[in-house]
Amino acid sequence: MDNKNSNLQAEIVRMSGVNPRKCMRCGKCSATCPAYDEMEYHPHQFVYMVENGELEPLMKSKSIYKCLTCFACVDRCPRGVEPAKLVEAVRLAVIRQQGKNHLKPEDIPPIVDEDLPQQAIVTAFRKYAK
Amino acid sequence: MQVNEYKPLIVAFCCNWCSYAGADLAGNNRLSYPDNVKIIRVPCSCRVNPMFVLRAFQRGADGVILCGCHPGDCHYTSGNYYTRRRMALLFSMLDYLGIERERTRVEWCSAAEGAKFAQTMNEFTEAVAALGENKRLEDLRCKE
Amino acid sequence: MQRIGVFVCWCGTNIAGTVDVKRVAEALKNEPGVVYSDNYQYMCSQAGQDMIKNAIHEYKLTGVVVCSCSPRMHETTFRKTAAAAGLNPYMVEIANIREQCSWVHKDMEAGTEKAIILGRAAIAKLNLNTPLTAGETPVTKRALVIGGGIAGIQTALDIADAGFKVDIVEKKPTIGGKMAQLDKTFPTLDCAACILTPKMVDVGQHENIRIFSYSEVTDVKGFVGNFDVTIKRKARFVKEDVCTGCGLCMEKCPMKKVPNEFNLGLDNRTAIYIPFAQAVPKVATIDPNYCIMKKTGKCGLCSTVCTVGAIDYNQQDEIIEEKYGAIVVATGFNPISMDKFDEYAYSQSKDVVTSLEFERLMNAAGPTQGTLLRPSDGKHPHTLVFVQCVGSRCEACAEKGKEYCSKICCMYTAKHAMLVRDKYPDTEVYVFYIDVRTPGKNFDEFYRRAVEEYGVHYIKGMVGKVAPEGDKLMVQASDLLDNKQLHIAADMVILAAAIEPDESARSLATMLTASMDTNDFFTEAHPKLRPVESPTAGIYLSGACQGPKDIPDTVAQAGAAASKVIGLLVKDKLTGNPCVAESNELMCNGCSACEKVCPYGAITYVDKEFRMPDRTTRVRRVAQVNPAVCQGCGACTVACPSGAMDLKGFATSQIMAEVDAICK
Amino acid sequence: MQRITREMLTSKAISLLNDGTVSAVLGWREGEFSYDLTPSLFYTAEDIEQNFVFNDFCGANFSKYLVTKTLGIEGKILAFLKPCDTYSFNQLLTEHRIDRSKVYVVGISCDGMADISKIRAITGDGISSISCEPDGLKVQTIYDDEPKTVSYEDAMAERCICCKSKKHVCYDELIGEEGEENPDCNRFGKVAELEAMTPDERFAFWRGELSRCIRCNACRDVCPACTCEKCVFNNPNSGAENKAPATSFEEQMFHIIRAFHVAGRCTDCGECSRVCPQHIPLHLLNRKFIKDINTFYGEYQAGKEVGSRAPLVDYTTGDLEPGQVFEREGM
Repeated sequence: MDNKNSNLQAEIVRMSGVNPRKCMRCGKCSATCPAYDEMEYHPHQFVYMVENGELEPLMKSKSIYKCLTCFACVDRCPRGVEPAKLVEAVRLAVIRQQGKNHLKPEDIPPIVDEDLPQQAIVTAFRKYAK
Repeated sequence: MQVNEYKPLIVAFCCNWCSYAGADLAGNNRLSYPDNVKIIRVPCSCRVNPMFVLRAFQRGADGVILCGCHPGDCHYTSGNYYTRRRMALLFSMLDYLGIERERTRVEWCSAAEGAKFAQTMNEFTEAVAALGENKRLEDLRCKE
Repeated sequence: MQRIGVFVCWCGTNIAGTVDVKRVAEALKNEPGVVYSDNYQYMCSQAGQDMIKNAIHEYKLTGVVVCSCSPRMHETTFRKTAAAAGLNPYMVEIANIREQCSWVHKDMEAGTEKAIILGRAAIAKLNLNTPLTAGETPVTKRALVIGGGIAGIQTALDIADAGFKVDIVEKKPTIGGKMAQLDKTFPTLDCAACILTPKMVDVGQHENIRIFSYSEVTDVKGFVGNFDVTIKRKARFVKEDVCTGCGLCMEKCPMKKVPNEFNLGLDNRTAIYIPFAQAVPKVATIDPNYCIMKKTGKCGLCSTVCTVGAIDYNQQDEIIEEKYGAIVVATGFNPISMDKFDEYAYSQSKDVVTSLEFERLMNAAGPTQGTLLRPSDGKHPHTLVFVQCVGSRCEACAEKGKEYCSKICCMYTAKHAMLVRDKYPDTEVYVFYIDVRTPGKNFDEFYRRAVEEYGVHYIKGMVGKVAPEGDKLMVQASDLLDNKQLHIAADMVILAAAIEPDESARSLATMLTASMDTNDFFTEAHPKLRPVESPTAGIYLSGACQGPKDIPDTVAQAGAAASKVIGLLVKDKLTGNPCVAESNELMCNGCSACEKVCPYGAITYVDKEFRMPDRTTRVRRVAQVNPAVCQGCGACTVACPSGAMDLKGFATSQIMAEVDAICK
Repeated sequence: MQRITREMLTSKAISLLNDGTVSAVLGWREGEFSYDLTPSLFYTAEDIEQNFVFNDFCGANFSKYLVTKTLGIEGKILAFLKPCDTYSFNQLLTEHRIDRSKVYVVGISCDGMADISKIRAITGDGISSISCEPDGLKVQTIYDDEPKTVSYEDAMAERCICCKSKKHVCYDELIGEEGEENPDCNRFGKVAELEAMTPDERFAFWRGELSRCIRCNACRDVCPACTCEKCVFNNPNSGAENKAPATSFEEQMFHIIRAFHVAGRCTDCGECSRVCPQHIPLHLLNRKFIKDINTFYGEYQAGKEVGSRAPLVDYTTGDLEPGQVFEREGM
């Protein structure tokens, strides 16, 4: 793993607050994922790839935009790994590499439904802001 | 007597079940460490009253080290957990009073870790020697 | 003032090579209290020991310091030597000048200096030694086993066979425990009832065993060899010594809609019941929550039909007090509740069952007489999905599952899958696993047979979701090795629920002052070397109360616990360690700090009357140490704010004296 | 100025005394000076009417007195406890030092007590009398004709400025309003300041402070955590006995040992610093332990609940190692 990649890996781990080493490879995240068939890389692979620093293919893959942020994987993971947060962090990393954020924070409140979960909103913006 | 290089006086409290046995093992394997380390045997590291540590400093010890079983391995199941809290607080307090923190140490050392015991004593002695004599806690009247 | 003799050992050249032993002996001559000092080649040899004995007589020594090898080596030797010469063995101190001096230092000058200092410290300590005698306590030759499952049964039988009286306390109406509910046992597939029930009969008929079924331990006092235990025998409203277990009452009882706990609620029983045919004691019990007579006062049918007049609606709880020398905890386990795992639709479909329920569904004595039928509609299932690790190996998310591996699930799931395929070849059986763990004799072979001979589909992955759809259960799962998400229309889903200690264990541990880990499993005195003993003396552990265990392990541990108990009960008296804590009542504040840190529950508080200087009396709460229970760690001595607590043999003043001698 | 008035307390005391609820009242009596109040037992209504005092100098923590005062008396003692006193009271209950059934606790709200040395710093020496007026303390000195006015704010004791809690954690009856805990009191500010110094600076600071110690033992004698039947400093077998040390060194030992003895049990009532005739900030030692305990083992307030397990007689398997103490602080 080159140095740049390991920095990025550390950054993703930091942003997500997830420790991918806690994964025990049970696959319950992938078993529970409603968008599984849409994805090239599946939730359990996500965790594994981040842990191994295989970030390039992950960031290039459309899979990261297929995650619905339904948090089923977060809810059901027996080890508390929280794959959805990793997905979110990878998406964020892509956006940061592009060096842009399309919306200003103050523009957001008028256009969102109040009942939407906060994280879903933020995620949606990241997802569709590519 | 000839003038030797400065040798700090180190008092080591070792629990009977792990660290004292570890020190014995260091002996069995002939792993040397400075002769200024003097070991006091206690049944468990939790027998070490903070007053013993203070007393040692008062009487001129330059460093005090406590050795016990690794957390979870205490012969008495929980003794070293209490030691850990007591010494964390005591050493933090001594540091707060301006006593060099390098003079105090807790090290967990099992009966199998003779090499670790010797190495710990070497390192600790070196660290204390670098500080020089304990002037801040020594009661000079005790030196007569 | 002590009269101390100092004996410096050469240990051949082991010590004498780096330490000038003669100079050490000479230097120590001038220490306070020393009246004699000498050196010899081998102090531990017969000649060396004789030298010590002679000196004790000749110089009227009150204490002996031996500068030699580690006390871990020869402290006992020299204590015996001293005792043989009429000296209290605890008036011997060892200065370790071999392992901790001559062997680790190269320089003769430095080694000798250090040896002198170590000798000086030992002398300083010995000056403050007092003769110590080990206390003796008698042993009550009767054991109590708490829990009547296979662990308790085996322990009780082994102890009873050795000729000691044993009482079993079981909270259910019958002994037998979880094993009585099982169908077949891995890896040999012999039927659980066939191997368990003969043992139950043995227990019931053994002259040395009493069974207190439908009973609970409510209080434990005392200590090793001398426990005073209070047992509550709950009223079963049937005279146990009169009932013949004929079962006529069960036939006639009009209240037939009581969930049958023996079959885990899969069918019903009557309000008066015998849990199962081979119950021991085979005595009926009235469930007061359902009995019409108990609830309304109108019925009395069972009393009418009972030919021996065993029914007694007015029976009261009975309190028994008994003395025991040893207590064995065998409280066992339970599967965890599936409430927190509703993704598996346990609450939504009757066809999602736990493995223990599945045992009953497969059992010839179970609700379906051993024919595998779906609980919902009684139809024969064709597709069965087994899910492993439900609630086991969960991260610290303790509110959901358990952090540990439940150990038995891999094997019983292989067993279930194999049995289903054996009996019903028209079925498809899927097992979803994270890892298959099969350490044990013939275990992996067993699991491989399930795959290779019986064609069970083992899939590496987990089930994420089960959704009832019509009469099917839609199982959504991952196949990690094939990197696919699977959708299986199943007829039944069987969950390998994690196991947890019985809920009674926590309160029992408090009563026994036995320690527990964070999962409420009892802690062993040493995880490797004393696996069947609790740190609290006289308390032994048998079976799954100490950690998840299968039947072979449980029986092995039960036997081990029994042998430890027998080892205790054969003694007439227990000799304690005299180096124990002692509380100075005059200085004790009664603050309970020592009680809180004592890992053995050796400290109790009593209210005691003291005469004050002004001739009034005052009642004060003071700590008392039970020397039979105290192991002498000294945690209490430091916790005590007033310094009332001290440790014999390692007294505060003694350690201070050592510090002073070293820092001189 | 206290919102609680003397009359509120005396009428309560007299009525409880008269109806037999209590057989004695623990209150304040005037001492040598008007600002020097002495805790004292009152047995009769007359005595209360004539001699009971309540003003801004009632800083004394009554809880310790109850340890001995409840012993030789029939019936209950009425004790007026300020919020901070109730913590000490609870702690003593936890340690079984007081029989709860012998005390009738009337919680009184507190607006912060005055510190005579702060007043003296403003007015100068020679204070002959002080009266508590609504607009401030009127201080009469023997050197001035007119009394000087010192505002309550300027006179307030340091420990009251960063009061940890105005809530009573134990009472049978309450006079005045119940307050709240104040987690933002910044009572560890000075400790953090010291921690940020170099070891040499800290040593110099403490040598300066502790060398003033005259070993009068007032700190120990007033401390509600120091109720041992026999103090280790008086016990020849404890290895720490010393009553009148000759060098400054032993003062240091004395204060370390004392602070460690009360660690985990000290409620931070601040009595040690209040009574110190040499104005040594002894509470900074205790607060260091409290701060460390809070950071190492989670928030713990001694005396908040009766029966709570003090941090030093408790542990978790994941506690931090003594060696990590300093890493953690980033030092």
